[in-house]
Order: sequence, then structure tokens, then C-alpha cells
Amino acid sequence: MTKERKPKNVFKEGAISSEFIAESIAKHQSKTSIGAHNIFLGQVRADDIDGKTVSAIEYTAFEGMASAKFHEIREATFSKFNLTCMHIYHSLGSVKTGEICLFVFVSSPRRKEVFKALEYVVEEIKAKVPVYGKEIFEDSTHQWKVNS
Amino acid sequence: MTKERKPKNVFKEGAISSEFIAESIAKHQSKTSIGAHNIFLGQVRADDIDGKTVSAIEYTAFEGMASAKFHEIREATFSKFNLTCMHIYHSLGSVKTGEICLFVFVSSPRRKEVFKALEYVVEEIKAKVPVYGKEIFEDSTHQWKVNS
Amino acid sequence: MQLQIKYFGLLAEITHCDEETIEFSKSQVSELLEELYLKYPSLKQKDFKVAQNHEIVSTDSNITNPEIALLPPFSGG
Amino acid sequence: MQLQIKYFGLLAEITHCDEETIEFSKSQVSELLEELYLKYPSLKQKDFKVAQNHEIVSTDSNITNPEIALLPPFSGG
Repeated sequence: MTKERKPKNVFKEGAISSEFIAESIAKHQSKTSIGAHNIFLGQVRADDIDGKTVSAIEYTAFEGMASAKFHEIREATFSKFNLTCMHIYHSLGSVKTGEICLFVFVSSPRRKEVFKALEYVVEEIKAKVPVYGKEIFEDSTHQWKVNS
Repeated sequence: MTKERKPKNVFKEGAISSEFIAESIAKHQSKTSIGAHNIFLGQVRADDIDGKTVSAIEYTAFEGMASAKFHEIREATFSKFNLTCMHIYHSLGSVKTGEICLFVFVSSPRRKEVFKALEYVVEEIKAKVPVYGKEIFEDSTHQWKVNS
Repeated sequence: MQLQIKYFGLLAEITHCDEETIEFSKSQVSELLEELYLKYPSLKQKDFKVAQNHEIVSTDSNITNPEIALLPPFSGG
Repeated sequence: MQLQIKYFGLLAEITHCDEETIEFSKSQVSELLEELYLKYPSLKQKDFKVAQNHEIVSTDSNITNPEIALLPPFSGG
């Protein structure tokens, strides 16, 4: 890929709405070389930890480094897989249980590409992007989320 | 899995709208054990074949057998993967280029499960469900689609 | 026995019908196919499978159900 | 040289600040960490990495940028 892509703004304040996801899908109707889309959505779980239930996660990030890493992941993904387009959105601030905090969207002429590409992107985000989730319990205490 | 699931109606007349997909996502906000959703969307490509461009695909199916196969795939997927829920919708009738003809949606507490499960379901549908796509060209001629 | 034969996709274009009822006095799928090839010679060049009771069956299977479907390669999704 | 040190997640709770400016006269990341451990002894028990120029660096790296970030394990998504 020789095309230069500028870093995009990945972060969104608060939860990612289903309407936003629908608009994003609808925008691809004019791209008629696409045959397959694959979408990953991260949703905040009401985990039960030592008898207390998570009610929300508050996300913070080292935004400068995170944006650089999202851009690197984008570039690497386009060079590894035959994708038509790719979008990543991650929440900052408070996201309640049941709400969406991560939206990754890849599209390609062929389905085999989107499966491989989507898993690659999600794993790269989890491993390389400095984002922090603070799990807020119903009694307002908290703990720092650890990814598994 | 001992829970008995009744066959669901998978087929929808015409294209699957982005609003329908959004509603389906929104319905899962109350299922707070879910941490990861994975969605596959099949979109009709404007393929160029011998100088003619596909403008729509008309889908037909052996509906009785297709419903039985969709149900078998559902049961097998729930027994193989730790999923909270799973939805499949496939268009019948005419779907224009750029529109969505297949919507597969799997959800789980954990992301590793959804990646494996979604690809499994999509490949099983392509291999086992008697659905036929008739590619309609802009000049109203047609050819029968062959999956690759 | 009376059989209802269903044709899908490309095959329905060859037979000019989606389904038809035929009288069949033998027992195996292969024998049914011989009769259909006589009626529709160009069927013989086509790639398809036979389904009975909503399952693909081999040509040496016995016919046990009055509904038989001729299925070209699937192209859903 | 003046360094701006940024703390994230759990680490900001230990230091009671998201960032601070400190005066630093040595050269390596490991030497900076020794100074921070003196100021915040409980940092020493924590799992974190050091980033400079938006990249994780090893503790024997030289400090080349006035912005240094201390990053606990990531937990995005």
C-alpha cells in the first residue's frame, strides 16, 4: 500500500451507540466492491468480583501514544490483508455495563480476509494501545481492569 | 447444552437494513454477561463479469431444508463454543449491490470464543444451506452465482 | 409411487419448472435420475446433488420419501 | 534537565498525580526509576513499563525526550 493515511481520531467520549454503528454500516453501501464486513464490539460486562458487581468502566488513555499505536496498527493491517476499509472507535470516560466501548469494523471484497484481519486488529489493540479501564462497582469503590 | 431451541425464522424478504442490525445490537444491552460481539455482514458486490456489471442478486432457497440446516448449525455452534446468543438472517428475493444479504451475530462473555464461532457459522452456512443467488446484470441478463 | 421432484437454481431453468409430480416404479435414486435424464438430457451435464428428507443422499440410496429435491451447488451469503 | 513524568491507571493513584515535572541530572531510564522509587516506594511493587517518544523502552535506554510515561498493563477494549 503506497497510499498515505492520516491518523484518524479513534476516541469517542462515552459509550458507542448502536445508531452510530448503523450509520457506519450504511455509509459502506456505496462501496460496491465490498463483499464482506466483519465487526467486533466490546461490551462492558457486569462482572461479579468478590461479591461486588461492576456497574461501569471509566476509560483513560495516554492519548498521544494511543493515537500513534492505532495508526501503526491500521497501517500494518492494510499491508497484511486485502481490505477495502477499516474503522476503529474506542470509548474514553464512563461506559455503563451493557454499553459498547470498542467498535472495530473491517471490510473486504472477500470474507476470508475479514476474519483474519479483524482478530488481528483486536488483539493488537489489546496488546499495544495504552488504554486503562477502571471498573466501578455499585458501591462506588473501584479496581483497575486487567485484560485476560 | 440441554436447553431445547426451536428453529428460528432466518429468512427475510429483501435486503437487511442497517437499522435492523442496530436494533439487534441494542437488544443485547440488557445481557450484561456479554463482553464481546462479533458480526458478519455479507454485502452484494457489483462484480464485473465479461464486461457486464452485477446490479442485484435474487435469492431463492429450498426453505424447508434450509431451515433444518440453519437449526443444525445453531445447535452445533452452541455445543462447540461458549456463546451467550447467536442470530442468523439471510435475505430472500432481490438484494441490490451495496445492500446486506447475510447477517450473522454471535455474543459471548469472552472475545476468543466469538472469533472462532463466527467464522465457523459463516463457513457452515456457505457449505450446507441450500440457498441460490441469481446475479442480475444491468442489461437484465443473469447468471447463477458460484461461491468461492 | 408418485414423487414430487423439486428443482432449484439453474436446474429449474433446464426443466422449465420449480417442481413436478412424476410416477416412479423403481426404488433407487440412481434409477430416478436415469428417468430424469431421458426427460431432460442436459441435466446430465450439470453439477447437482439429490436431497431426501432434507438431507443430501447418495445415488445408491433407496427412495423413502415422496419429496425429492435436485440441488445445484449452494451460493448463499 | 527537566522531565515531565506522566502516570497512568493505578500508578496515578500511588503518586496522587497524573503528571509532574522533576529535575533530573543523570542519563538512563533505570536511574530515573531509582529516583522515583525513593519518592514513591510502593511504585517498586507495581508492574509497569516506561514509554519515551510513544514507544516502550528498556530500563537501560538513555533518556532522550523530556516526556516520560509510566504505563501499567493495558486494559483497553
